[in-house]
Amino acid sequence: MSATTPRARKPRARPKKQPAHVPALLASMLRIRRFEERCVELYSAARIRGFMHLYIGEEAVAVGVVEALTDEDAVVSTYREHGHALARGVPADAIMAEMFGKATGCSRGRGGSMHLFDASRRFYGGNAIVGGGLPLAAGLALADRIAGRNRVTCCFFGDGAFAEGEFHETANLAALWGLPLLLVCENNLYAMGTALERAQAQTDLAMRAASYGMVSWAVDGMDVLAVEDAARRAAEGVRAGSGPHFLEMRTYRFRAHSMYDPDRYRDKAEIERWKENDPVERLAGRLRQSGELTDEALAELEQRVADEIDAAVHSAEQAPEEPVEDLLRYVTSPVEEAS
Amino acid sequence: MSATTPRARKPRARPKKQPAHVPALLASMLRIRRFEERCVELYSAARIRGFMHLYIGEEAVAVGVVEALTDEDAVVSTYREHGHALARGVPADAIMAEMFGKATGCSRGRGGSMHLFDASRRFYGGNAIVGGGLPLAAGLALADRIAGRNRVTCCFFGDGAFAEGEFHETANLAALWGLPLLLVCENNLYAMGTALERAQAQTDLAMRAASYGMVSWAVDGMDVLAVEDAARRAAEGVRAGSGPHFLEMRTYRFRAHSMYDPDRYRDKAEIERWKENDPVERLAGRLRQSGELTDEALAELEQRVADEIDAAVHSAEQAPEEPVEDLLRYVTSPVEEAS
Amino acid sequence: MPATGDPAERKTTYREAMREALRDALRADERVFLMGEDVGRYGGCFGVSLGLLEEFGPERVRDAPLSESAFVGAGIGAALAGMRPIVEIMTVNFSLLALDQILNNAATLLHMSGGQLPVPIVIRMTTGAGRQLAAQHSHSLEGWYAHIPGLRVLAPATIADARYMLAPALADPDPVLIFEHGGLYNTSGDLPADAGPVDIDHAAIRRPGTDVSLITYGGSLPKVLAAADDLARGGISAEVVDLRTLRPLDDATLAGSVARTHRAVVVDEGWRTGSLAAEISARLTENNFYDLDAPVERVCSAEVPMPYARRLEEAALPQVAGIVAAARRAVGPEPFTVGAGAPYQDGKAAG
Amino acid sequence: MPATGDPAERKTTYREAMREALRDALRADERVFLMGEDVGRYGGCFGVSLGLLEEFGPERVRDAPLSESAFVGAGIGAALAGMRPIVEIMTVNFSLLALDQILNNAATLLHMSGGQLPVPIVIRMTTGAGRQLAAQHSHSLEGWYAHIPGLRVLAPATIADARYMLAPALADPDPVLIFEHGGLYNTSGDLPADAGPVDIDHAAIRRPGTDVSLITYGGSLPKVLAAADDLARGGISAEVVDLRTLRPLDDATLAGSVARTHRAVVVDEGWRTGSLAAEISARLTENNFYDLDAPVERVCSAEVPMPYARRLEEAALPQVAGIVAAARRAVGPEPFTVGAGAPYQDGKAAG
Ligand SMILES: Cc1ncc(C[n+]2csc(CCOP(=O)(O)OP(=O)(O)O)c2C)c(N)n1
Ligand SMILES: Cc1ncc(C[n+]2csc(CCOP(=O)(O)OP(=O)(O)O)c2C)c(N)n1
Ligand SMILES: [Mg+2]
Ligand SMILES: [Mg+2]
Repeated sequence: MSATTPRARKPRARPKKQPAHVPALLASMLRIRRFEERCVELYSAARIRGFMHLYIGEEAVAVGVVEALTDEDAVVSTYREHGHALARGVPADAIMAEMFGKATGCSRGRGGSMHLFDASRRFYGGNAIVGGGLPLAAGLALADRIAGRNRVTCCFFGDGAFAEGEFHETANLAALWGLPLLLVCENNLYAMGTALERAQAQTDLAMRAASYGMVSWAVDGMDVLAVEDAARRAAEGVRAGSGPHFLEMRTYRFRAHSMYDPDRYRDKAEIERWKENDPVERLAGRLRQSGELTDEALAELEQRVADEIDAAVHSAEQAPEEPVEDLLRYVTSPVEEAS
Repeated sequence: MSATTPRARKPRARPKKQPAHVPALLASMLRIRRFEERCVELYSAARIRGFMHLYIGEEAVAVGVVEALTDEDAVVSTYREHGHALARGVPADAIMAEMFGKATGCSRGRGGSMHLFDASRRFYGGNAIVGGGLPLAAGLALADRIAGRNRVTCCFFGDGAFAEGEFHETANLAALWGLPLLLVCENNLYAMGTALERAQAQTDLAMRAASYGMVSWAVDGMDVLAVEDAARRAAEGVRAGSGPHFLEMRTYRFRAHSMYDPDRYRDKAEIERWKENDPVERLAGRLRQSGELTDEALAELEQRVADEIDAAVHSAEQAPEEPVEDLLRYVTSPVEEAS
Repeated sequence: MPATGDPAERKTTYREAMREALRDALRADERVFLMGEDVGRYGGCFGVSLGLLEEFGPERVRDAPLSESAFVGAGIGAALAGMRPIVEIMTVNFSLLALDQILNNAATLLHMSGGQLPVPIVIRMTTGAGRQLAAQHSHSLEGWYAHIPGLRVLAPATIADARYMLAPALADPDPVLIFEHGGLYNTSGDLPADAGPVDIDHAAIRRPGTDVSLITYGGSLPKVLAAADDLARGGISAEVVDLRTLRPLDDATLAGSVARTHRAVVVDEGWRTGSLAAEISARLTENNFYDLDAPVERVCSAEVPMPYARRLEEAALPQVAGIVAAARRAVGPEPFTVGAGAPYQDGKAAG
Repeated sequence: MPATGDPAERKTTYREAMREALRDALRADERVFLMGEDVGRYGGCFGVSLGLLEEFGPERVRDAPLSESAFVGAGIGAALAGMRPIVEIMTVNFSLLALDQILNNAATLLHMSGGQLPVPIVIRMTTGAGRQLAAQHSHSLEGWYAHIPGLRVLAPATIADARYMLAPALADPDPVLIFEHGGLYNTSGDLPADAGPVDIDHAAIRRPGTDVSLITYGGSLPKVLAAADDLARGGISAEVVDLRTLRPLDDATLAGSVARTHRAVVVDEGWRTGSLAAEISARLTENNFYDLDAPVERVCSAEVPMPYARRLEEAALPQVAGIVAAARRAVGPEPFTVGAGAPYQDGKAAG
């Protein structure tokens, strides 16, 4: 891990919304933003291939939620997971190398943008089947329950996943068994080209989740402090043994669904309206107003982020590819480990 | 169809709970009860094979609900569907022959107890995958919606099916699209050996269904008149275009899950308590009290039912088997029909 | 074939051909409707149905929520009620979520009901790898589906088949699955103006030959044709058979070809073990045992969840060089030199 | 074998053997737990886990709601977190609802994560027909599962294998599927007191022979052994190979057997087209082309959703007479008379 990479922290003793850590939240969001902006360039240059889904606009969710987790907690994510991975502390260079398909990638080039993994940080990926990570997350939580470990498993998923049977089966299972699960629904109002109201009979997802008997809140997902606060309370509830908690993060993606998406299904004015609520600018503005962020500090931060990303790109470019002879490696575990 | 088989009727103009049709409800329930009691004997004698699930105790649900449907409506059922099929007017002899595996069976011996079909009565079976009939029913309803036909599709399923993703996907689809669907959940408190409270985080299923924005009621499923009333109102709502309706029928199976089930998971006292609420005896008692049912009339009814069942068994015994040469028939449609 | 200016032919893409087929079907029969995720406003995840919502409206070009089991099952139910639904599953990868409906209802109801309930549904989905979409978006499971009695399974490989296979599929009273290889959508070529409906009971010989039968379908056809060119340059005359219909298989055409050539190579993008190629190999053994001068060769995908990295993905998939090498092995060392074949390119190392 | 009084052997049933294996596993390793529908209070839908709830409690013998996708996925997640879950799916028929989790997660995570995430889960399910359970309860899809890279697929056919296959399955760091044929649970026989863990890398030769190799697994093994007896009476010496492990296949044992006998019959309860039998036939062609004196025969199920009626179901399934007939065909007309074989009994008419 490069020295400049911020790591997820243990919950602090000091009171929340303490200004002291807020600049770090800004840094984390900005880093995700700039990282993905670079990804767009690299995709256009065909250095990154396959499907790529950007998180731009939603950074407050990943940063705020991960802030509320400890290193021992687990994170399960989706195909739109650059932000989750970066916030969780997966090194930028390992992610970049992965998207370059290199041997130094966090999935050794097998996964690409949609399948980032980092077992050492309990980052369980990177799932490209909508809803597919939910049962998995319930199982991670179940293992903790059985073993009596006081850990939280946090599962990110989209509003689209709410329509999948997997969500409902998992929600019921988790509530029934009181699993230590934090369900974070990133409601960005669209599943690909399908607006929430054309996918859900009832669009109040937090209320729907509450019908399972889970604690369930809707949160302004464009406000990282609100996100962090809700996530911290929910994580506390989970840790205290009151079973799964559900957070509906009301957010928006500023970009198209994927690099293939011509984005014909949304009103441009709608996008602009949401951009006025840009989570990065919003927090930066707040800090600026309170005098906690100077132009110089911001410029310095931008530089630091740019340097890290430059370094990540550079090292990804230099990195070796996996040898073709290793094609069949990792299909099954090496034999010496088997009985 | 044998002359003695009652057919489902169109909704009558006369006011509901009119005593006049109540004896027919009793007859229909009694017929299902006696039919299945005979099935038990025949199963012990190995004339019926495979899995067989009895409806004894739940007769009020099938009889009351089907009473509220017209011949044009459709019914989708489960593997516990003798009652639904009989109430819908599938001839007893065709059902019996099916369970004998005979060519005259309502599925030509291919289906057995779990797969009764009768296209002429829009009885779409007989589905042995828990929850598997739900999407199908939504599709039947969708076809009516698209074609502008004012028909109801009624889908029976159990409390167990409520845990399957299929239920939730279907409920959302139906509510979202306003499909003319009547969802009848037969909550008999157990899915095989699993009690509802060990399967559902929230056991108030009607409330849960309401969270989809469907009209949704819980009904005393041991009272055929209550069932009929609720079903009639719900069907009216569906016909009036207010989208899917959900009925939670609170009922109980007096017998084990299937003929293989030693029924070790239920309290005998619980079973006895529910038997005090036997839907057949309850209605018979009521009619007796009001003087509408005499001993002679009941004896005559019993005789009529016994005769019908005797005849069904006799004809099933005499009926031919499908020739083994026809094994591959019906895997695909006959070629002349193709393109 | 270069554009000849022949008015009976015009240049189009596989994607447009599929779209025209859909438009035709929607125009021709009001029982037909298209349903799936993002088929309407988005225009189809691969752009196939772009513009159809505008022409036919949201009842007939129906966007569905992310509920594969429910909307595929709803298609089956609608078919039971007399409609002719075309259900699109974005890709075969997600079809697993609807497999219970496909196997236990669509494929089974006709038989289970003793002939009462035919299910005239068409289910389309994208299949295949080759675009660096990694393990969860690169399956080729059409061979699996071809295992299921009661289904017909089609794989249009050419622009003409993309254009003219849907009509006979809709005319079939039983469920039909259509697999469209994602790598084909952008291919372009000449389309005969009215070729008439494709004969979906028979395989097509795309190139006659005498020395070896190259049997394939779908997205592998272009590679196999390229291999045949290559072989021809080396003096080997390869016959290319495009299965078109993966179930039921056209045994007669296969047996006839192998009876002439005495050697067969089956090229199939599915994982090797349990592949459709295995079935074809087994059938050729059964039907042509004494015709065969060499073991039937299979060129399949390596048995690995598809990796993202380009070189690894390429190595995992059947490629022209591997097909050529397999054909050369089948034909024998004389008078040709056996090509070495890049590692894994014939997928065999996965055995 | 009659009970000999040998203290090292005792009579038991397949069901009890499985139960003992489960009990052993739960006792031996606290990371092991059993999860599935009705595994606890009900005792397992086929009675396999009866009594385990009482011994191990509801945390370790965990009843799950009817949510196949969620609880199988939860098993996978628990395995990622260091547990050793044994997940029971009542029957393979319902496993379709969990297939996405099995294929896209269990089988794929290790590779997709570049080796970081092994998934040490065991998933057990009942398979097969023969009890008049009709089309939705009689599938034999284990051959399908054997198509998936990253999985190991086991089919215990004997009481000893039922007893001693679970331990090595649990020791495997990767996902293992165990298919228990429903027709075997009531079979009884002698169990060696401590046979030690089964070698799950190798097929077992259940009966040596010289004239023809009968290759099978699971619920078909008893039929094949009966067929071998019958053949022996007619002077044909059949070698019976029990695959035991359907993935990865033990090519060496298969090839070795056929190299000796020169003829092979594969008996497999799956539908014929795309069956595991097809894969074996293809491999034998590849590995033993010049050894084979006759085409590899397949005796599979007829390609029909399993009918309920007894005679139809019997006709749809592989039966002793059909196996004998196929073996006779393979061996050739001399010096034996070719049996006619009851209609469809070899499942071939479905082709
Ligand atoms: C089961 C499944 N169906 C369809 C897809 C194709 N697909 C990928 S992302 C997506 C939209 C998901 O929307 P949502 O859950 O809201 O997440 P978002 O992309 O908005 O973050 C779709 C339809 C898929 N990957 N998996
Ligand atoms: C998908 C699926 N999983 C499991 C089963 C086995 N099974 C058959 S019936 C049943 C219980 C269903 O309970 P419920 O839905 O309440 O209906 P009931 O039997 O009580 O009428 C189970 C577990 C099945 N048939 N299908
Ligand atoms: Mg979304
Ligand atoms: Mg129930």
